[in-house]
This record gives sequence, structure tokens and C-alpha cells, in this order.
Amino acid sequence: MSASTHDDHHDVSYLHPKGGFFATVWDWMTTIDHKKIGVMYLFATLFAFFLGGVFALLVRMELFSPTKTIIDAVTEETVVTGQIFSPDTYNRLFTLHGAIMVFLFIIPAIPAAMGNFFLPLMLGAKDVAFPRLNLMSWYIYVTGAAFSLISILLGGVDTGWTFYTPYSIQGDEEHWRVVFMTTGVFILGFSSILTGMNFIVTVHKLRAPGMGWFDMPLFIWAIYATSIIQVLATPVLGVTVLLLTVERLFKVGIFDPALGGDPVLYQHFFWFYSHPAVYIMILPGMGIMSELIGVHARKKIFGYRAVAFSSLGIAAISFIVWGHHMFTAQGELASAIFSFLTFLVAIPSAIKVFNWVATLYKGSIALNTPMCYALGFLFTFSIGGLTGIFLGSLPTDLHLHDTYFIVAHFHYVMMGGTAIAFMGGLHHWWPKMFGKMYSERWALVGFALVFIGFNVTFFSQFLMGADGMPRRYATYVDEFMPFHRASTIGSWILALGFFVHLFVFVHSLIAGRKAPPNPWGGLTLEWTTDSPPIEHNFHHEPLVQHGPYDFDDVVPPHCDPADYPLPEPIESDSLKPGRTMH
Amino acid sequence: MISLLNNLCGLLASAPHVPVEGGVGLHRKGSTFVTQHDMLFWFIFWLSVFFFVLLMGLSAYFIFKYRRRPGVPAQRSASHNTPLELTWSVVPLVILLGLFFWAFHVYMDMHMAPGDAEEINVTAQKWAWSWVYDNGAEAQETRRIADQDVPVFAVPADKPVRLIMHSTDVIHSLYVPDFRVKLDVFPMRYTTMWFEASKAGEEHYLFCAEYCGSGHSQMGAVIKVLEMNDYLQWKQDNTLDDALSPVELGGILYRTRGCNACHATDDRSGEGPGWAGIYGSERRFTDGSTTTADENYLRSQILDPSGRTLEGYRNVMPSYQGMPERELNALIAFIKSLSAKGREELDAVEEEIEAALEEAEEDENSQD
Amino acid sequence: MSAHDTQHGGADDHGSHGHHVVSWQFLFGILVLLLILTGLTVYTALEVYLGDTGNLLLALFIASFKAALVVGFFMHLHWDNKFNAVALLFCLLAGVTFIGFTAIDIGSRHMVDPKRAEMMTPEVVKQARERAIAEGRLEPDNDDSANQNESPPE
Amino acid sequence: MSSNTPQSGEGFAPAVDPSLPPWQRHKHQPHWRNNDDEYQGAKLGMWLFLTTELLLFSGMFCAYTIFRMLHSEDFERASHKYLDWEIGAINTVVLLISSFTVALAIRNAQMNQQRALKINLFITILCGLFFLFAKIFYEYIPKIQEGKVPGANFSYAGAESAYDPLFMSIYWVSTAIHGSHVVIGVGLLAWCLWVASKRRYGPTHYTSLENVGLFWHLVDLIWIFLFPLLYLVG
Repeated sequence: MSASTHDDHHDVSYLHPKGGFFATVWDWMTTIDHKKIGVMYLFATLFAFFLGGVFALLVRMELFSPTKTIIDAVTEETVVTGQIFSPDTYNRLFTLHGAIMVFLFIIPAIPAAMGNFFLPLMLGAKDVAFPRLNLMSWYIYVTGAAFSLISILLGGVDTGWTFYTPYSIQGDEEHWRVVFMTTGVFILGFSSILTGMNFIVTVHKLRAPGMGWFDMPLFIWAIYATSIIQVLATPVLGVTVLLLTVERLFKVGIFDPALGGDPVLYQHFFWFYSHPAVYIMILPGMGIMSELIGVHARKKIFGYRAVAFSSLGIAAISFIVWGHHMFTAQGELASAIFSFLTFLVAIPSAIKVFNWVATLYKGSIALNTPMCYALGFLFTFSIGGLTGIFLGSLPTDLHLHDTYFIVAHFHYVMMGGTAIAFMGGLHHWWPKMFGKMYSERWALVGFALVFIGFNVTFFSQFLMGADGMPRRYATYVDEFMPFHRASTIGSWILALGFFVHLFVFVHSLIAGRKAPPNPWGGLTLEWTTDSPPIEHNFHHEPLVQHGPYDFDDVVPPHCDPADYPLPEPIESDSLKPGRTMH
Repeated sequence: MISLLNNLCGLLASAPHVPVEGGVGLHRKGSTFVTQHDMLFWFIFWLSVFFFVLLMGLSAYFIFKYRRRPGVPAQRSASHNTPLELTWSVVPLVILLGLFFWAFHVYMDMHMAPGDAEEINVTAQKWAWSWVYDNGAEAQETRRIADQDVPVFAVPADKPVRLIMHSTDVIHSLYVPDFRVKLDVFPMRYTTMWFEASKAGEEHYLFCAEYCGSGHSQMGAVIKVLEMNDYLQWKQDNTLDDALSPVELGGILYRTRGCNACHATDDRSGEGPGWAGIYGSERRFTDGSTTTADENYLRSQILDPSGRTLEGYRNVMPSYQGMPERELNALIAFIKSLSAKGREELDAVEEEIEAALEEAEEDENSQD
Repeated sequence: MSAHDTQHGGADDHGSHGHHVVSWQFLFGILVLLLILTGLTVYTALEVYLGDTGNLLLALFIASFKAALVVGFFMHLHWDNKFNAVALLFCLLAGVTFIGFTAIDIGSRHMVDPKRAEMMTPEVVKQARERAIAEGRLEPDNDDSANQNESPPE
Repeated sequence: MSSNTPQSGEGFAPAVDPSLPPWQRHKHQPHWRNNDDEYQGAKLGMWLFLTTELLLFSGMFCAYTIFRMLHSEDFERASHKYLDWEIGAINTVVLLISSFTVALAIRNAQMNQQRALKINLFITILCGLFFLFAKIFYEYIPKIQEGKVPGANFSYAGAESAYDPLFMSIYWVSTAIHGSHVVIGVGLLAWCLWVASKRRYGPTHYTSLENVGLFWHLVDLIWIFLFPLLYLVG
């Protein structure tokens, strides 16, 4: 690991091993250091991402040809265009792809992995508010993941990641697989709640002296808004999944129509959590975007307060729009109300995108890997957001609901949004987390493959979705074959891109050159300490004297002023705010 | 390199075999909703393209113009501009809310059925649709799409049709892309939907859009639009009148009741066992017990299948509780007709009937 | 029940914390009030009839008042820093939104086409009765009150 | 949270004077600035946790509201037919008294009245156990014997409407979840009693006692709503 500095023995990097192998493992397993917990979350969520990715590739492989592809699993006879899997296996594949990606990767990834690592650093605090609770959240996450893994090993669940009743509460022999998966999701919910709670108290109570609410970096605003949603929405997922488990074990009948229950009530329960959950997924990605665009364009984020308050706006409005997932199941009055409110939720996201584009104006834009991912985010997230308008308006949603248009929309917003922002953030903060630089050239190759593969895979799905290709189909009518083939080939390019990134990161850990404390010239507090940071983050408690993005007035810490020239100071007051941009 | 490209294109676009001519998609204008829906759809499309090109063009220009040059600092610029920020918040809001009212207006037309609609009862069950027309007619013709025989339902042209739908087991969703209509079908509850097919002679796909298990992707159908009088004639031909012999009726029910979704008429096994040769054969169950497949066994398996599951198969067969006696006997007769032992018994029964008929005739002759 | 009668008590209350201490007399007063309200809600529910929803709203109102007492004074929220109250407020807001919008949907299904709200009645009770007859717990064709293991319905 | 053993690799171990009573030896964790910050942070954390518990129960209240809206007269009749309000009322009184005694216990800790603190905690635990005893032996077991079990295996022959099993389901699931929270509450209170017996609660340090007290008040709060909705108006 990295060489430790030589002043008193406390200032050693957090990655410094504590004695032999077993001592180090035990230290990592019982650490309450937010940085170690963040790194553990990072590797666990990346593993979940690759596991989910494997299922995605299998799903795309099956859809390469309309009916059967290679082997018909049910009758074991080799058919030239046989089906890789029986329809039942295909259903398990897309369910597990959905469940793993949602519950094990995209919800915990940015808040738990990067949030845990960088929230205290960017606030100038020594640790999160409740470090022991933080470790407990990690073990709750591991237990929940273990339950889900048991369900997968037992054969996996074929109910779709939404577990819609009454399908999810029927069927006897996979009884225990669904119960294991729902218990796993129930436990994972607690990890999300406790992390959210921890972050809210940290932001309120542990800010560095001199850091007011509007001196905080925008990543912290986004994580704060995400934590509010995690605390207020996840319990309802808890009660939904608890009722599902009770439904299966004791045939309670609240959601089972044969016993008087109402399946639409289940959908309300489920989507009341799951729509705010999609904002749990995207808000941290937006937080990373503000950091990346600010630092790599060397420009103060345009409209800081607008971006900060739009995070809170998204968090607030996200609680009143869940009905747009159920336009075909709801009454007309409810659909009208939800459709109206859904158009409101589009505004804060649009404001953020406009502000990011405005930040590029008169900036000094360096096209390194993090910035490429940030600009890629602008491209894909804009498509994702704009296609949301089709789904918010009622008649077009009646046509497009449960088709591949929806699959493409949410992949553009989740994968094109959160996953690409996650990769951008990972490349941006990798030197700070591990003290190693990565090879810029190969990372850009990885980005190119990911970007092209992503767009090929999912843009073709927009086209076939608009033509009426329904979702979750193992065999489809022949007219959609060209689109599915293009999408499958795109998924191979995408997978190749992620493998290139994997090698770049592994290579950087093994043989990367030592990272300087501030490789990109950032002004937020995490760049003031060493990389990788010492055990207590800062040698002496930081005092905040300038805003997080004052690139025009402050030379970044640990940086040579020659590399980061400052524009001439303001003589005339020609640049008073409020003048139109010239 | 060229050959590689050719295979790739060939791979991509090998001519798909199209069971329904005209295919499916936005180019198909199946119902009267299409004009209003497509106007809204393409308006949103071009609105999005406009904003997208504006944003991407602007950022591409900025990236190029303000790319980082060593030693050159970023120029100062205002970090916020309230009037600009207000405009780009209020203008999209106004556009979107205008869009809402237009969309809501179109939506209400699609959800309010006119009074004089032709009513059809639709039942969705695990992996088959069955439409029962007002005179009891049911579709008998089937078409093979996506590796599955699916029924062909007739619909009158230029006349509103109202579907009264319910499901017997899980949530399904009736989706006709060419009509731009979709609505969920719930167990234990009725939902209704209406459309008016605009052009006679066309055919359209019908899909199930709500995930409902392993047969979800094969739970399709084909809608055939007929002129009004052809439609009435079609309805007349497809009533299950009493003249049909049990085996013929059983054959029709095999298709219309969704048995073909899982059972084949030869011995190939799909989700369920193939029916050829099962009558009189030894049936082994998952709990190891065995029994010969006689009439009571077939009757109990149809009415209450979850009791015993055949070895090597999953317990997913829905129960047909409440099936009328005449249809039950017809289905059993049809199954019997598929196996040698069954055919002997059926022939034997026929001989008895003929013998009885002959005696009856002799009695009449002898009397007069 | 306003703050005037909260007694800043405790001889050895360490200034460093300045945590607000509530006198036990005040707490006892709150308890008595809660018990009275409980009695009131039971009385109004059983004797007073204000129409089906009337009773429900009255019961909810009394329960909310009791809840406000417990939260405000037993749980010390009245003297705590304000953000705790804000957290509770947002929680109630989320709960009300959830219940409200769900009720709007399920309550308004019949509006455009009454057929869409028509439910079929489940036969759980019918099956239970058949099972009871099959197990001999219930004589087949007479009314259920003669059943031996169940007290006559009051 | 209560006892503060300095962690290994601590930068500076605060000097602890053994002569002080145990509750005064408490020193805040190193990443907090002072004891009061830590106390306020812990309380805010607890209030956020209480909001998640309330939202957990909001799911049950939503199910109750919806089915009450759909089948109001069946529910009204079922409530009078299946539940006797006397036990519910007694349990409400018991929980209110336990809320009072736990509030008193916190006050005792603030006033360094160690004996009264232990007595009040003990009374609260007794009330909690009485609540559980009454619920299980006077409500749950008789109902199981009569077949008034929720959902599919509902075999009570005297049922009148098709939605009685549904009412029983709502009753059983809500009171079972609430009951499990009462069990957790009693466990936490017992732990507080053990800590109090070590004299580790005092005017300057009673954070964990107050948080457990808040949790117990929440349990009482939920019952304040469950009792009228299920037992009285049905």
C-alpha cells in the first residue's frame, strides 16, 4: 500500500495495514472508519453490478432471435434456433437482473460507497455522526445481500423485480425462494434507512467551522436530499415486503383478490416507495455531475442555489407522482392527478441540466475521463428525461406502458444517468480513495465503448417499444427481430467497455503511479488532505474560507499556481450578478 | 471485411416471416384513436428533438470554444442570472402543463365508451385469451405467431366495440398496438375498454402486456376487422351449436379454452404433457404414486389440477372449475380420440349408439 | 397546558447542559388528561351515534389530540430544537399523501364507468363453512348459531 | 452510546477521574465537538428513526382506510362481533401509565434520583409485560381456538360477511407488528434498567435512556390510534 508519512504515528493513510494479514482483515471487518466502510460498499456494489450485468447479457442473448436460440432447455433437444432457456428460466433471468441491479447496486452504490467516503471529507468532519451505526448498516447490507443470494442459488424468483401480486403470492414450489428474496429486500431496506439517517445528522451537526448551508458542495446537497427520501420512503417498502412475506406464509389476503384483497393496493404500496427510489438513484448521480462539471470546467456552477434547491424540490415532488407507473391500473381521476404532478417533477431536473450546460459557458474544459463521463451524462440523461414526457402524458403512456419504450426510458435514466455518473465519480475520486492514478488513455477507450455500446443497446429499444414490443417477452413476433439483434450486439460492446474499465482499475491498484493530493485542482475540502487520506481525515481541523467552486479567485490547495492561472481580479463592477450573460 | 458486414447485416435484418401482413407499429392506423394519439405523440417527439438539439448543440459549441488551453485561465462570467433562470423554469412548465390538458382531453375520449357499442366478454387466464360474443360465439380459427397457435378474433369495422374484461387468476393486460389501446385485466374485478376499428380487412396483433408467468410471451391473439355483415356471418358460423359431435367440440375447446397454450396434441411436452396416447396410460406423480388415466382422472385433473402434479412438470395448471358438463365431456372425448385405447372405446360407444338407433328404427317399423 | 407551568426544577441541574426538566406534577396532569380522553373516546364510540363517518372522525380527532399530548410533552418535543418537529411533520405529510392519494384512486374507480368498480365477492367464508361442515363442526343445513364451539354472536 | 471506552489508535485519550460517579465519566466520541452536540445529534437520529417507524405503520393504516372505505358496514359489524373493547381499553390505560412512568424515569435521571429511576423503569417494564400478557392470552389464543385466524385458513363458521376474514387479517397483522414493537421496547427498557443499576445515567448523560423512552412513547402512540380504529369504530 502507500508509504506512510513520517510525522507522529497517527498520520498514516487509512489503507495502511495493521500488522499481519488476519489482523488487517479483522481491522477492516470491525472498522468504524467511514472511509473503509465506503470502500467495502464500493467493492460489494461493483460485484453486484457485474452479477446483474451477467444476467443482463444472458437476457439479451436469449432475445437475439425471436423464438429459440440454441438449446431448448425443457426438452433438452438441440434445435437450430432453440431457446437458450425455457420461458420460465428467462423470467428468472430478467427478474434477478432487475432485483440485483436495483436493490444491490444502484440504490446503495453512490450514497453508501461514495457518500460514506466523501460526505465527512467534504464537510471537514472526522467521521459520520454514528460510526458504529454505519458499520451496522454495512452488516445489514451484507445480510440482506446474503438472503438474496440464497434465493438466487435456490433457483431465483420469476415474479419480476416488482413482485406484483397475485402472481408473486401464488405457486407453491418456489415458495421459499420468494420468501428469501422478500426478506432480503426487507433487510436491505434497513441498511438504506440507517445510512440516510446517519447522513442527515452528519450534515446538520458535523459541518466544519465556517461552512454554512450554502458553502457546502452540491454533492452534499444531493446526498442530503437522497437521505431525506431514503428515510421517508424506504419504510413503506419495508411494510410492503413484510406484508408480501406474511401473505405467502399465512395467506393473509390483504393483496390477494381471491381472499378479498386488492392487487392495485399492492401497486400503490410498492410504487409509493419505488418512485422516490428512482430519485434515490439519480440524485447522487446529479450531485457527482455538479462536482465533475465544476472542477473540470474550472467554473463556478451556474445558479448554485437553483441547483441546490432543485435537489430538495425533486425530493419533495417525488413523493406525489408514483401513480404514473399505474396509468393502466388506476381510475381516471387518480391518473389525471398523477399525470399533472408528473409534469411538475420534470422541471427541477430540467433546471439542473440547463445550469450544467450554462456552467460550461466561458469555462476551461479539460476532456479527461471524468469530464467525458459528465458530458456523456448530459447526452444520455437528456434523452432519458425527455422521453419521460411521452410517459407522463396519459394517452401516449396507454400506448407505451409495459413496452420496450419504458425499458429504454428507465435504462437511459438509470444506466445512462446514475451508472455513467457513478463511473465519472469513480474516475474523479479514484486517486483520492486509493492514492493511485489510472491510465488515462485506456480509461477513455473504456468510456468510448461504454457510451457507444449503451446507445446502440437502448436506442433500438425506443424504436421497437414505440412499435408495440411488450416487455418481459421471451419469444416475440418476427417484426422486432432486427431491433433485438442490434440491442444484443450493443450489449456486447457495453460489456466489453466495462471489462476495459475493470482492467484499468485493477492495473491502477497494482501498478498505478502515486497520486498527488489534488490531481484535478478541486477546491472542496477532500482535496486539502492527502490521498489516500489519513485515519482522521485532516491533520488539523479545516477552516472554510472560500466557497466550494471559487475557481476564479482561489488557487487550488497543493497545486502549482502556474498550472491553474487565475483570471485578472475584478476592477470594474461590470460583472455584478443580475446582468445578462454577455 | 465486406463479407463480415454482409453477415452482420444479414444477421440483423434477415427477412422476418410476417404472419400478420402489415406487421405492427406506429405506421399501422388500426382505430379511430390513432389520429389524435399520433398527433400528440409526434408533437412531443419534435418538442423533445428541438430541446435536445438545442442543449447538445450549445454544450458541443461550449466544449469546443472553451476547451482548456494550458496557461489560459477560464474567463470570468456571472455565476447566476435570475431572469434567465426564471425563464427556463417557467417556459418549460407552461409548455408541459399545456401538454397535460391536451393529453387529458384525448385520454378522456379513449376512456369513455359511446352508448351503442358492441359488447364482447373477454376472459384472460394464464396464457390464453377467450372472447365470448353476445350470441355465445367463440373464435375457432387459430394462427401461429411466436411459436404458438393463437385464436383469431373478429371485430366489426366502423362500429364501437366495448370489451368487458376480467381475469381468472393473475393480472393480465390487453394491448393492441395498432389501436393504441391498453388496459389491465384484474382477477375478481371487471375492467372495460372500447375502440372502433377503422378499416375492414386488416389484421392486428393483440399482446398481453402485464407479466403473468411463463406463458406471458405466447399469450397473444390476432384481431381480424370485418365488414359489418361479414362480421355477423362470422359470429353465426362460430357459435358452438349442438350439432357438433363431442370430439369436434372438444377440438374447438382445445383451442379456445387455452389448452393449446401448454398441451400439444402429439406427444411433445411443453409446459404440460402432450395429449397423444395418455388415455389409458400409466401416470406417475411427483409424490411417486401412479394411476391409470381413465375418465375420472381426466375429469379431476381438469377441475382440480393442483391436487396432484405429474412427475417432471410444474404445478401451474389453472383450475377450470365451473366448466359446463357438455364442454367437459367434449374435452374428455377429444383427449380420448388422441390415443389408440381411447379411439377403441369411442368406436365401441358409437357402435352401441348406432345399434340402439337401429333397434329404435326396427321398433318403429315393427309398430306401424 | 402551555409552557407557563413547566417548572425549571432540579437542584443539581448541571448548567453545562441546561436540558429542560419537566416537573412530575405537570407530567401527572398530562397522564390524567390522557386517561380522561381515553374514557371519552370509549364513551362516544359506544353510546353516541353521529353517523358512520361521524364516529370515525370524532375518534380520529380525539386520538390525534391524545397523540399531540404524548408527542409534545411526554416526548419532550415542545422544548426540543425545532428540526425534530420538522422531521415529524414531514413524516406525517408523507403518510397523509400516501393514504390520501391511494384512497382517491380506489374511491373514484366508479366515476367514468361504474362497471370498472364492480368487485366479485370472495368465497373464503363459503369455503370455510363447507370445510366446517365437512369436518362435522357445523350441522349442514341449519343456521350457524347452533355451532358448538362458538359463543352465540352478541 | 452510553459508555465511552476510547477506541484503539485514539489520538488523545481524555483523562478520566475515577472518583467521579459513573455517569459523569462519560466523554463524547472523538469526532463530536462536545457532549451536548453528541446528545442533540443522537436525539435527532432517534427522531428520524421514529419517523420511519411511523411510516411503517402508515402502511397498515392505509390498508385499514382502503378496506374500511370499500366495505364499511362489514367492518363495523365485524369489529363489534370479533373484538371486545374492554381488553383494548385496559391495554390503552396500561400503555398510557407506562408512558408516564418512562417520562418520570427520564426526569429522575436528569435529577440524579437513581432509586426512583430504577423503580420507574421497573414499573414501565411491568406494564409492557402486562400488555403482552393480556393481548396473547385474552385475545390471540381464544381467537385461534375459534378459528378466527386471518385470510385463507379462516374457519370460523359463524361469519356473516365475505369480508370478515379481511377484517381479521388487518387486525391480526397490525396488532402483531405493534406487539413485536412492544416486545422490542420491553427488551430495550430491560437493558436500560441494567445500565441504570450501574449508575451510568445522570444529569449530564442519559442519551440512551431518553432514546429508549422515545421509542416506548412511539409504541404507545401507535396503540392510541390502533385502539379506536380497530376496537371502537371498527
